[in-house]
Amino acid sequence: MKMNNSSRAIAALAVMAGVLLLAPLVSSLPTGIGGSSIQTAGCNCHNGVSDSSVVADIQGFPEQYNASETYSLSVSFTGGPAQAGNANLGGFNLWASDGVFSPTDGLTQLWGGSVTEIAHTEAGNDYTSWALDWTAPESGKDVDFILHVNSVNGDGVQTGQIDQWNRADYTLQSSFGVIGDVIPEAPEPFVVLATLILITLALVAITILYGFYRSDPDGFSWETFSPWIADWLTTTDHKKIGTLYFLAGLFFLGIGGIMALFIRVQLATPGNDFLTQDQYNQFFTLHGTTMIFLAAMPLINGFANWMVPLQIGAPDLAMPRLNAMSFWLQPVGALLIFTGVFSGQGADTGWTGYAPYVVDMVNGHDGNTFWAAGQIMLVASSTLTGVNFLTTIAVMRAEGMGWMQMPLFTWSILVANLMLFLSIPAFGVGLIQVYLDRVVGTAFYDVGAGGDPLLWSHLFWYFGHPEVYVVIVPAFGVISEVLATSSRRSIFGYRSMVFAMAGIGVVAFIVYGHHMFTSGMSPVLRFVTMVTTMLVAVPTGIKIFNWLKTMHGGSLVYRTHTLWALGFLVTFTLGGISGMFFPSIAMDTHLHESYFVVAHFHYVLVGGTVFGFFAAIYYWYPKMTGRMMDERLGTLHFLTAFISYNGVFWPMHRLGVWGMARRHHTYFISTDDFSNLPPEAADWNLFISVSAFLFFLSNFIMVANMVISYLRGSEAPADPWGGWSFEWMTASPPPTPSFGRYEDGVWYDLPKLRDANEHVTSEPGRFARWFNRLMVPDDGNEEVTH
Amino acid sequence: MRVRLFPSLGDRMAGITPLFDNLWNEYIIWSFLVGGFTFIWLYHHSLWYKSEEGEDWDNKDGIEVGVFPKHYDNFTLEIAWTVLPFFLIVYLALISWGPLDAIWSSAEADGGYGDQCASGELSNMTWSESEGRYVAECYHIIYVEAYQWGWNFDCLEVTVPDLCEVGTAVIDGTPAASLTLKQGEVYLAAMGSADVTHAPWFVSWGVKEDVLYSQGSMDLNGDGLSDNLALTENGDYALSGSIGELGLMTVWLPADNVENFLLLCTEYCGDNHAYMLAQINVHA
Amino acid sequence: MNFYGLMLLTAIEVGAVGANLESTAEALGMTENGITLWILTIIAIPKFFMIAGIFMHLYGDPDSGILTMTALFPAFFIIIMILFIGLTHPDASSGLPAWCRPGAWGL
Amino acid sequence: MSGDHDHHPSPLGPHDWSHGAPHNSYAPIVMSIGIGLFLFVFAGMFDYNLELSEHEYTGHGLLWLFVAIIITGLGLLIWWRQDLSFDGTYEPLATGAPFRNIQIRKVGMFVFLMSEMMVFTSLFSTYMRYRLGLRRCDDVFADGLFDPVTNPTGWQEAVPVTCFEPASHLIASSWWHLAPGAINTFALIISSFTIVQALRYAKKTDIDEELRRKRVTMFLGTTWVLAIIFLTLKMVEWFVGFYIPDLGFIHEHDIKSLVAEGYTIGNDHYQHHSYVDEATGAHMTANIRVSASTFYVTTGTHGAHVAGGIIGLTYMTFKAWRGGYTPSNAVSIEYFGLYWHFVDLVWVLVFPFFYLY
Repeated sequence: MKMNNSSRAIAALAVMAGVLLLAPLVSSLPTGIGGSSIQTAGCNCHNGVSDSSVVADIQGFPEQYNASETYSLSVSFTGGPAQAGNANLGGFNLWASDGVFSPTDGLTQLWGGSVTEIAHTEAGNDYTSWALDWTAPESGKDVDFILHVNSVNGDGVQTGQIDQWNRADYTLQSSFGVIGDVIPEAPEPFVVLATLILITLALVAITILYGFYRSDPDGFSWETFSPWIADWLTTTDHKKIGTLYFLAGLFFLGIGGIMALFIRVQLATPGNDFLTQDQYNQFFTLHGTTMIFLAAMPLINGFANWMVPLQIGAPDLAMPRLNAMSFWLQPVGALLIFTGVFSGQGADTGWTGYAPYVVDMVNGHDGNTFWAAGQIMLVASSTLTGVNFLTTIAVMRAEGMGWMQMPLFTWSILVANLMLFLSIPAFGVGLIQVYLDRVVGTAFYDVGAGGDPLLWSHLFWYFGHPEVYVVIVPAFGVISEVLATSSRRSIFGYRSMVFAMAGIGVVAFIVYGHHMFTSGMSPVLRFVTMVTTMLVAVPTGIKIFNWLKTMHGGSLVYRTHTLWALGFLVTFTLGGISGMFFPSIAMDTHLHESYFVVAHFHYVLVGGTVFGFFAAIYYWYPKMTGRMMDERLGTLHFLTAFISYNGVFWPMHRLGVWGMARRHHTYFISTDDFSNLPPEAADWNLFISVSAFLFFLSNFIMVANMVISYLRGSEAPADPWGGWSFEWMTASPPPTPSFGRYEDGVWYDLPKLRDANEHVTSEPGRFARWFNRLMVPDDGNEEVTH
Repeated sequence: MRVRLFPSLGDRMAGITPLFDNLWNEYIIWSFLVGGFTFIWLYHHSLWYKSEEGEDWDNKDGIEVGVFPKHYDNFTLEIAWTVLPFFLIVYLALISWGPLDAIWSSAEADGGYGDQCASGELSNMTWSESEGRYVAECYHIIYVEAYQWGWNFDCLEVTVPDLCEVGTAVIDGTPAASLTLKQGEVYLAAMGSADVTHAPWFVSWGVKEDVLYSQGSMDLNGDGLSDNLALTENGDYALSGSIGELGLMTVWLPADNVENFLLLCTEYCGDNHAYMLAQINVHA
Repeated sequence: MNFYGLMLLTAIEVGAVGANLESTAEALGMTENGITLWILTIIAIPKFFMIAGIFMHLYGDPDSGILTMTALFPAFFIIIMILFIGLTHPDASSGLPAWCRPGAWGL
Repeated sequence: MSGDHDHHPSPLGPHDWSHGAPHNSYAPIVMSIGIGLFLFVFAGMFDYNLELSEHEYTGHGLLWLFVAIIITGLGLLIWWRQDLSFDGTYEPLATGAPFRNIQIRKVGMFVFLMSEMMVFTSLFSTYMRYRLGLRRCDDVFADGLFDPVTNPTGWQEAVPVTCFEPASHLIASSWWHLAPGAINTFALIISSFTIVQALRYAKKTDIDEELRRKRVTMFLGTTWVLAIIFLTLKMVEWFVGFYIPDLGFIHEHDIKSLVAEGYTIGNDHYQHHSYVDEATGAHMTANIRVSASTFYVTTGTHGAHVAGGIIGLTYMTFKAWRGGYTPSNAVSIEYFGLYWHFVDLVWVLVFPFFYLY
């Protein structure tokens, strides 16, 4: 039996390792995944296999190349069926990993829309040698050359001596010192990123192992480890899945942060070339995708998984196995999204993936396909999560808990999942269209065939706007819980809080067009979305004022989560105010796609969502682990992170108004010839970059706090903060199942909610009577025969 | 008149076109008012109602585990901060609505800039205090085409070089297109894209608009030109149909100041996106 | 019963497409395509209700009422999507009706 | 798994349903890996040919595709094996309003169908946008042959027009072309009927077990067969075509498939048989890539739902054959039925608007 367990665990790990191994496999092609057919299969138009009788040669290579110097190369071949008198003699294709080719005469031409690939022209078909120029790159990297030549018999058909081809590879080293300085090999950002990810993974693995060791120091052996790890891989317990989500979310939050740092290093000074444009484009794409889909969503799901069943007094979610399914789709989807990156062909479309660039097979990267594929899996995951949570909240509330007695965090998860669930199919369909366009050649976004790029924008934002509310609304719920508990009052205006949240949820579907004010969308739609977008400020304002009023007359205790909640109020209010500038179309034409937008959405997504979840971590950590967190470290984390955070994002407002555009590899400071950004912009950018590093590092205080507290924190009581909802009723950490016993098909001892309010019983109104008639009466349990 | 509330900031905010200056100022004022109100409230409450861990406190709402606490609400207050912000929103929506006519006027509908200028005619753009926007007698149509990664301009039927001239400039060491316009003239840019979606940002005028790749931007008739343009008898180019028929995007360019700025692309379009530049000159 | 009804309605649908309705269309002042579309739409509605109501038990069971409400929940979002995505014409720059121009209201 | 826990059945083996909600399972992680691998390998099976601007099938990694399918299938098998022992013991009812006293899984199924509605709404929105946004090829053809003087807006020989060409123009042009689609409509309606019958027999308490087992298996099996017929006819209609010999009362017909007629996602010079100018014999050609994409992807998504149903039916038929359905767990058939009726419901909309109109 025990042997069985370990073999299963090994098998599961082996399968995962196999999948992991596939990723580097694709990067072994010189151009990454897929590649152009010539690079991988040779001159497939001539013959299936290469032939050694054809000898390719390049003359004119230096011993070592000097940066930016131009060299005249001569490509030639001998052998094969080519001989004088043939109609054609042959051709070639030369690819370099870097530098710029330029044709010198009409016999050669750049190939494949790239300056690093050159081939013969039709006129060049009549030669066996060709001359061309190659300009060396600025960096000191080794440059690889791949030369394909073919020797043809000139009859256009494969008769007589068939056409033959061959390949030759060259590597050219850079010379240092010729232009004065010794340039060290430039750090390859992907290598750095890969190293950092591997280090992070190793740290996570060590932490897991150490956690396992701590759980039973004496029994540390493979026989006990394999069932332990297998249990985590196969669990359907909402608390364990919540923890998995939570770890995945924090992991990707770190990865996304690392990518943000790369971006900031690049932008620290104008005209910087730390990243190439190609790399920069991939980094901001992956940064957005990672943060929204792989960091924010799993963190939300982590807390939702942990807390929703506890708060409504349910033993588990309605469909635990589906819950496990929606978790495991995420890491595999993440793997697909990241697949392209390490081959240098990662997705480079921005997280919005606008058509038609996303289906551009020439300039767009191959990684876009995998970006779409990975996202499809995340869509599937979100759909399953939605089914699960909506059902759970609708049907498994404890006795006495009506809709209007649910804790606000549960309400926020309900609203968020409803929005996500109804909007994400549009995104899924859009992604499937993109995936099929890129893979099998459908023409949804092929403008030449009549495709409409705006369709993607519509499908994306029909999902995308509800999605940004999906990530902020759970933070509303957290703040409501934290502020009320810390003020030791019940939340002010519970009902208006719920209606405001529901209102935001419904309006989210109408306002999405404000992302497309300058996209050539129908003016009627622009007008409608402008007005409704402004209206979103009303329910959001209600929430802010209710939170403020909650403190009134209370006795506010400053704990770390209180600090984060107050910090949230500051940053979210600022983000909300700057958000009011965009629905005004007249101003949006200037501010759209500028750093003002970047500042705005980081204020609401970091200052809102992330701060909300930091508050949640400090608030619920004792419940989840049974250990109290260190308050001094927590306060230090808040102070450093809050200050450096504002240092990162506040100056961006002004940069945006000045005219600094989003998603740009660099920015231009005014010169005598033209005006763009004022010189101070460079200083501010440097300031932002420095602050970004501080912000990134400050969050490790929290990670350290979590680890230290887990190991030596004091034991947490069941209700450390004085909250009222059910999660504070069970022990810390809660047992499995969290509430009740299941015996012979019946649940016993499920909690019941009491209500401190006196309810005035009145005759139900017309609507309530109608609605009550719709419901199944208690005695109507017997199914009517059909 | 360009009114700037915060001169020290305002001079730097050259980005906001004068049409929207007042709007920007109004929004800034309300931001300060709303933000100030909220923050004063926040700081007051968070300090005034402070208490310490372990101190005695008054359990006003009957908070107890497993019991839904007493409602703490005040209907009048809640309605007040629903309705008052709503009025503010309505007001802001109304003032934001006004300038829309200046952006949305198309060549087909008179939008305060008159009709298309005859050859050599001048716009005579002036600031209308009553309407809070520029008005002109007529406008010139010019053509802007985006491609990966650069810009093409064409003056179309504006043949007077003083009014519109296309040239090249060197920006940051690389050659790029340049467009020279005349101060006091209004231009309607008809814009197309040759490949993917781009968006020119005329930073100093505070306008941008996506240009979409469309059927018209292709060269289906094989004359080496995008089909948006057709060669006229005197050797110039003209639009091959009406702007609406061709599905071109349009944007108004009221050249109000003598200046010289960069045209950036603000819809991500691929590798060289950040260096997709052109230079716009406005001369007196 | 329901089953035979569905079969019959489908047969009518197929028939309506095959039948020559040129003369009827002319009499009604419509195109043949238009009349076919009307017939198909009108028949699709009872078919829809027959499947949803009877096969899916959204009619007549104790839980039918509330489950029908559940199934109708996305109606609003479906309408929004059809209106905003399906029916907005992509050509945009000149399509603003007079009523939503500020000028029409003296602004 | 470890015997020291009573409530801890194996993550691979059958569940112990009398102890509440499902326990550990390998199915989710295995299926996720399979699906991810599938999407990965599938993308690599096509190459983009820069010269021709065309996607070509290369078949690279076909083996890996099978591996991916097998891994996904293994996950499904684990899931089914755990479900096979389900006898209705653990079928919790909802507690809170408004779903009080309704089975949780039934509510879950309806919630899932909400998402499905949005999927098909998205596809229909795409279709409407293109259908209403592009000119119909009929109308373009009606403009007449190009003439620089008399008809400058007309179409020209050898210059493909970009327009919307609904598949129905081809399909509804003759009874024989329509036949597969029409038969499919009836097949789906009949299968909706048979699944209702399967549920009816599974619920009957007054018949003996053997009879119930036979009837339920028979009706589920019939549904399975009808679903297979549906997909087969779809393949015939798309790729194969069919031939009717001269039978005397029926004349000879050689009905080509849609693909053979040139109605493909890659065809930018499609020529419908009616697009011929009578006077000159000139042909109008059309770029129908968008039209074909919307048609194939929308009906294909519906087909994928049918295929998903077949996978489910396969398992259910097997379970029924083993006598797994009793009145206490017959509701499982009902929930599957809900999905199946929904697929039928979508077809009620897809059929008129994609095949007929």
